[in-house]
Amino acid sequence: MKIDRRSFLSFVIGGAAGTALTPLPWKLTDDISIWTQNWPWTPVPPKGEITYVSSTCTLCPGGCGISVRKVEDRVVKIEGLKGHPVNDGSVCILGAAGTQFLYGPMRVTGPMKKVNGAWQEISWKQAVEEVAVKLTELRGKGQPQSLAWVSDTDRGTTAELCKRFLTVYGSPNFVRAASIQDAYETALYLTQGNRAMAGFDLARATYVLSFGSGLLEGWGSAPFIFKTKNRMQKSGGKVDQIESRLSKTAAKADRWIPLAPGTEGALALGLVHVILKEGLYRKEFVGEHCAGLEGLKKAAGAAYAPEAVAKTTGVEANTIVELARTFAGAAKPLAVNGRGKGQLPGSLQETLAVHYLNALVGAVNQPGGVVAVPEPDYIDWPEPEMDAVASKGMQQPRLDGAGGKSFPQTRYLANRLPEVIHAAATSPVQVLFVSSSNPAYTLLDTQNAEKALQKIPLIVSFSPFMDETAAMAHYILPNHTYLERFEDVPAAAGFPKPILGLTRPVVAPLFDTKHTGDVVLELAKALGGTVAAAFAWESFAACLQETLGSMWQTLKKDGYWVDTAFAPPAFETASHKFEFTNAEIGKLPAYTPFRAPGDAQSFPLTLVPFDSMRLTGGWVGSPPFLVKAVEDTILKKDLVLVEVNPATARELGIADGATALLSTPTGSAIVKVNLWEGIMPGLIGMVRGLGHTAWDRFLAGKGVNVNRLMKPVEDPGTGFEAAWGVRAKLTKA
Amino acid sequence: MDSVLIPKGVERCSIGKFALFIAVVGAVLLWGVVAMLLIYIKGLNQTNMNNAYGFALWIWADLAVIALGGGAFFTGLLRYIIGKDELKHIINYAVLIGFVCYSSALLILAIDVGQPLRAWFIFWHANVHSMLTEVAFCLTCYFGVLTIEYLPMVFENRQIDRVPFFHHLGHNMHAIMAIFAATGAFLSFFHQGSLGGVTGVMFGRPFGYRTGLLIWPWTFFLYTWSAAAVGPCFTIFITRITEAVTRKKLVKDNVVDLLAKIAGWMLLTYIIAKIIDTWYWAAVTAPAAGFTLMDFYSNNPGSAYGLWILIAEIGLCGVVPAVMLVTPSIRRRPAALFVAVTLAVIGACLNRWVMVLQVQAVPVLSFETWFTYFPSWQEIATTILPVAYGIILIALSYRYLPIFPQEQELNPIEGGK
Amino acid sequence: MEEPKVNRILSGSEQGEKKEDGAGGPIILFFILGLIASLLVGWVAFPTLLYSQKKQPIDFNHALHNGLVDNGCESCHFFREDGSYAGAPKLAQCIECHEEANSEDPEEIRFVEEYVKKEREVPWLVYSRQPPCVFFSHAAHVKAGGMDCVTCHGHIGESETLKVYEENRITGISRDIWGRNIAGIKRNSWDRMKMDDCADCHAEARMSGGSVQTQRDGCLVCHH
Amino acid sequence: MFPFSFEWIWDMSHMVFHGGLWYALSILGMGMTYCIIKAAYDSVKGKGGHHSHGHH
Amino acid sequence: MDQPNFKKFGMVIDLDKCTGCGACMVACMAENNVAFREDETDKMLSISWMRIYRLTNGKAFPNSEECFLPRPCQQCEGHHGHSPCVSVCPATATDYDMKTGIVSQIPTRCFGCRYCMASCPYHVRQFNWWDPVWPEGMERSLNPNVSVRMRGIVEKCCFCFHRYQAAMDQAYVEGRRDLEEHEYQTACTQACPAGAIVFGDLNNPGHTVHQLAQPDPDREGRPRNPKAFRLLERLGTNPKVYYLTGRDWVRKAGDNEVKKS
Repeated sequence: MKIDRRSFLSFVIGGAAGTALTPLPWKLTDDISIWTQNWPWTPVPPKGEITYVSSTCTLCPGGCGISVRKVEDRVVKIEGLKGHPVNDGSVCILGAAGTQFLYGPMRVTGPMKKVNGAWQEISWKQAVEEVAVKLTELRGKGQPQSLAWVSDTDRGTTAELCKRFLTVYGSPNFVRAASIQDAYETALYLTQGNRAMAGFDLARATYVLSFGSGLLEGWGSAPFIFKTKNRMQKSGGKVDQIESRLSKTAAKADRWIPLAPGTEGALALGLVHVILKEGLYRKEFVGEHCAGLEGLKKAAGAAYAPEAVAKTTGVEANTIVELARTFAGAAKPLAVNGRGKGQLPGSLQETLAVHYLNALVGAVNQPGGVVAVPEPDYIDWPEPEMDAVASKGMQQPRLDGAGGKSFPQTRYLANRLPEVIHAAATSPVQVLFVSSSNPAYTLLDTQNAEKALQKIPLIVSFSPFMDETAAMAHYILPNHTYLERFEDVPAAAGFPKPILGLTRPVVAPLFDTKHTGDVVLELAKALGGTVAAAFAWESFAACLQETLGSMWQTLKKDGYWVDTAFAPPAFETASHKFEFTNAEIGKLPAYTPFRAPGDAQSFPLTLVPFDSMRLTGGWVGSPPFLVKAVEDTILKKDLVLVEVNPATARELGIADGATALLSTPTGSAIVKVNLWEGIMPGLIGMVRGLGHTAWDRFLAGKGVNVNRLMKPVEDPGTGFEAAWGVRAKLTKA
Repeated sequence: MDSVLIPKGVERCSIGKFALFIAVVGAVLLWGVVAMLLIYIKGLNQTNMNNAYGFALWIWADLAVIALGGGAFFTGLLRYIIGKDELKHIINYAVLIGFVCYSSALLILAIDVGQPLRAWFIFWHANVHSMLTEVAFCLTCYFGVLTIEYLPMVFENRQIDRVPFFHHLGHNMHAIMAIFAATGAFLSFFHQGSLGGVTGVMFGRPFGYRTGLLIWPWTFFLYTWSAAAVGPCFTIFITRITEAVTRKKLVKDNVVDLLAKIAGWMLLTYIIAKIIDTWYWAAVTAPAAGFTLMDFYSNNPGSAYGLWILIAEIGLCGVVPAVMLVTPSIRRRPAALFVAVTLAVIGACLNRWVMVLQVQAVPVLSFETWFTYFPSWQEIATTILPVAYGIILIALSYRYLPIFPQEQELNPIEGGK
Repeated sequence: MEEPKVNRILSGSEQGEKKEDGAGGPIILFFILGLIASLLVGWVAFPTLLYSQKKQPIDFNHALHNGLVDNGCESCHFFREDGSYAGAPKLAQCIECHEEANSEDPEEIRFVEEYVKKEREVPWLVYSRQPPCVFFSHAAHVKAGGMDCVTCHGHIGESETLKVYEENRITGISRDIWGRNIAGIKRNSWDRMKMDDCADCHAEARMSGGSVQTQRDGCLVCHH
Repeated sequence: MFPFSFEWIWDMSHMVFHGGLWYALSILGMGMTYCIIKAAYDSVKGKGGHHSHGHH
Repeated sequence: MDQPNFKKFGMVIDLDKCTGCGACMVACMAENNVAFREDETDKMLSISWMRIYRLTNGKAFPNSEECFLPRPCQQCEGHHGHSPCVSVCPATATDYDMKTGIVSQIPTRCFGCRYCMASCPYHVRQFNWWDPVWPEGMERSLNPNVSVRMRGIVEKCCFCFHRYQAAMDQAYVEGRRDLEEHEYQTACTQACPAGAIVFGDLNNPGHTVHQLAQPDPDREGRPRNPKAFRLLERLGTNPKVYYLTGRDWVRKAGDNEVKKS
């Protein structure tokens, strides 16, 4: 029989009928759907035993305790450490994103050397040797002082090792990155004679008067400040925010008092004036513990009468009087300053003025007041033996001028490095070490700073991340991340008690990185002689354990140690009192509010940077989760939005959401405009923390680095970076 | 060369001309297919939908196309159940149009879901409380019915008809078509309705939400009614276009007139119901949720969503065509009839548009603002795809199947039996 | 082939009629042929093609170990303090007894050589491994529900050798989830581990259903 | 869709829904089965295609 | 259907405490394996189970005020568990559990029709428009207790239910059947540095959430605390997330009302 169309057709029909009677179509349908539920390209995290390791976060000076959740050898989550005196179980947005610094694409995975513009992986041995050779050379030329080291902290074992290294090498140029702590330290030293950090007993205060401090923007240790602020407000306490912009702090304050930016000091002195005039100050405290009130009366004389202050600050005279009365009248008043996160020290006089307020109402070393928290003293190593080169080098003046004749009271002035370098034909800094610091991003007038850095023949970065400074360095000797290494963290910013936290390796180092402490030891060994002799330890871990001594066990057990029985130190001034005025203070130029640099004709507006919890402004860049969390009122695609008051925008004829050209004396950038009633007319608000050029593709190339548009302003008495804004112009683009 | 396939006694254009026509439409179809593949491979990020616009152009196209396809079930109902016998001269075409509409709807749905390979969960793991489940089931079943109604026409192709089995199959199916039609009408009632229910039950979306009867919001009944009204209009609309393209009269006036009259009365009653519904919603339902009518129609970007929509939908494209169709003197004028059915069709589409798009554009949280959306080219292409497919299927069917029983009589040719 | 066809078409119906008479037989025959062929493909070829066969790294003898340990299955398959279930033991546990080979058994010797000495985890293939979207709580069933292992895992505890692990080529999931029987027929509670099997048991146990949709336990109980 | 699927409940809404569904499905199913069987029967019984021409 | 042993997990968020810092968002992302992309600035394409809205009082400088409103899934109960999204899902990929009061969302069941998104007035439900991709090595930070969602499906907050189960497992092995208030807390609650979020069982008078919200069982859980409100109360979604504020304009912003003009 022949097979024709119909036979074939019936064969097919039979086949179809049969197939329907088999599991094939049904099982296949099911399996295909199961396949879509388990697409091979969708990752499946492996299960395993869950463990928690308590450690200390070092992403900011906050010093929070963290509890790191692991699944087998993977870090999956970072939570706040329950019962920790600083953050008690809570965690800030950056801390919560911490795992991304461990696994993220911003990591530097091993020692690298820049060979004509391109990075080349090298061995640790080679890296240390090559750097050591350079250093020996320098010593040979008798210029050890031209080695400088920039770091975000001068506390803790690692920092002490770096300092010790510089000392025995012969360089006085250890530079701590600037922050409001500089101003507070100096203020405490001048008025109280204590070498101490400022702590704030927010919990026990009943009225907080904040001169632009971003209590909710990351000023001090965020979780600590947030919690205590809310607790005191809920228990009837009040917070008044003085600021030219409706910051998150202002929004959550009981009262927001806008003032002309940069005139906070004038207002503070205005309040001092009223308090003295009306005799509202705490007589017993002032009488017993303070000296030089007369001097203060002069300093805050007629020039600071309410009407005069009203003119400079734009705050109405009667508001000033009323503020003074409220402040002095409160049971436990407390005044704080330091703009935003407090990443810049600002004018010392401003901090002093605010500190005077506290003294007048007895809020110094008292419950609910400012507390002098002494610098940790647990690190006492034998004095190192120094050779001739070292002693000679150490006698040289500091390159940044700190402690010199023009700035006798200042310890570090990172902000002055660019100008110093530019001043000389050949850079006085021949070798620059940079650890957990990112001057190429954080210094104001960034382009100028970059140019200065480019004049330095050798920059060695110890950063675990590819930050801007690392990117322009000649060598990167990457440190472990804070989840892979030991670190002792003395003091938590703004915390009113001495506290010591232990950062510990949660996982073994992922990459070929090395603890900076160990690198210092190796460099010292390589240099030999007295330098090597100064470092008896065979490893950083050993050094740390020996240094911590008896505290080691406590730290290993709890992850932190806190001095619960702490009593603030007595005043160590000549008069053993709080001195409103004395010889040192007298030497300082009188307070004057600084103007924003730039001429008002060509730059009719003023650009003021502001901080946000959702973006880091310091040396640590924002990890992907933070960038994701940034509001669409701050970033749209790759353009940053600047805040402009609708009234101002109307004058400029710029609509909401429009793209515009923002220019300042130091540069210009394309931005988007976000009309907002929360900012004072005439100002332009721009967030800090964008405009990165390095890091990873999630952060780089987004928005503008506001520091690039800023212009430095030097506080005459101290050399501090006192810029709060810069003149600017906004035109349609 | 394809003359053996062309029905006896009718004239068709040359195969060359036909092929060219198909090629042109086929190009458009291809464009759609490319977009479809893009979407399948890369995912729905190829669209301009977002988390505020989970439903967009596609869902609108589905709702619209199914409303317009309503001609099939309603004409069937009139012909087989109510016994309007004249309509047998147009029922074939109504069925074909319905078939095209429903297959298109299913196609678009298959593109629209994020996980097409497990879309069958909607049947297997059905949640009977969901209007979408009702839609899916009735839609699929009714598509089956349409296939059953369409197949006999295919069997009437000269060559297929020669195969006794198919010949008899077609014959038998004709014989009990009334039963199928009845089932179809039953199913249509529910899926047309449940499409209305889809937005009507969203009590989180005050613009779409309606009170109703038992589990069915008023939109449930309005949708069924409007489909029954507009479906026939669309059938007439397409018939007229086909006649224009083929330069032939294919259906006698009395047939079209009857259908138009019925459609007119349906439309009139519908629009009255719609007006009452709108009033009740504006006066009672929406205010209860904290909204006034104008909240839905004011201060949105470019005031794209203004009261004009309501006026256009209910007035211009509702009342006007209804009146035109129920008035014999107007309805009998071909031009006027065409205008009327066109308006009616636009009205239905506009109604489905606002019930899908505007529902999501309107901000519900007091601190949110209007959401805007414009379809991506991939969305547009995949929405045009079924149109192209429809044209091709209609062209093929017209060429090779005796769709229009009156064609021979209206267009006698030499040698035609 | 083309020509005669056209002829037939043109020469009208009697052709077609002839065909009718003769062709009835073969047509039925072909129908049956197709039927049988597809049945064979669906019931025999398909199941064998669908699964890939995988050998376990070590042929573990459950029966033997069961005799030696004092705490039954939980001796090795235990609960952690946090309530999570350890599942297949890690090398660390095995080493407790197998620092050195305790017998002449070639498998044990191989185990010690390849894994203990090299400190490599054993890549066990878990027959009962559910898809990643399933979060089964052993604590709820064993501790709270007092069920025993056999109910779901069968008598693997008495097995002296490990059967071949079969992996679904499409889904990558163990065959034991769907069950040995390709038709999905099961005789014992442990023959299949699909969701419906969980459901059956929960229905019998009359778990008060919290889910408004299913009137059974909420979906989150197993999936999140 | 079938009583042995996880979501099936023997309650009112399910009865109504699946009642309607299966009612429709069965009508279509039975209808088509009838047509096919009868068609097969007719063609085997040799009611030649051409006879029935004309009378419809 | 309410039985004494049934829980009704809910949240109270103090808007006067919330600083809008976003710690809750990131804690949630880290806990629940939320993916991230290079451009996340279009918030209607960005997945974040917890979203923080910025409310302003609309007044001109210097009388302008600002408030931040964190928005997790509101876990609507609607009438008898018919929340806006649950009843519309055609494939039963989401359900309302009377035992916990949590609205589930099952990624592997969902086939991406997005009906639930259209019906949720809070924009809680978000779609996976893209395949979730992690930069090389970053997938190591994923949490195995939460399944990673594939492209083409809807996802949302489920009050960290996996944490509830972990806590229950622990209770079981310890021979307990019930949990202490602190044993089950969501990731956002735990993280919040401002202590603005409180989580617990609304049915349990001993729990803080109950004391703060004072839900009225006879009026579908409407808060009896005059400072508390729920979003879009008028719609009858009957959510289980309560907001506290002392500020009138904020409370007003929580719902729409026909302005009597």
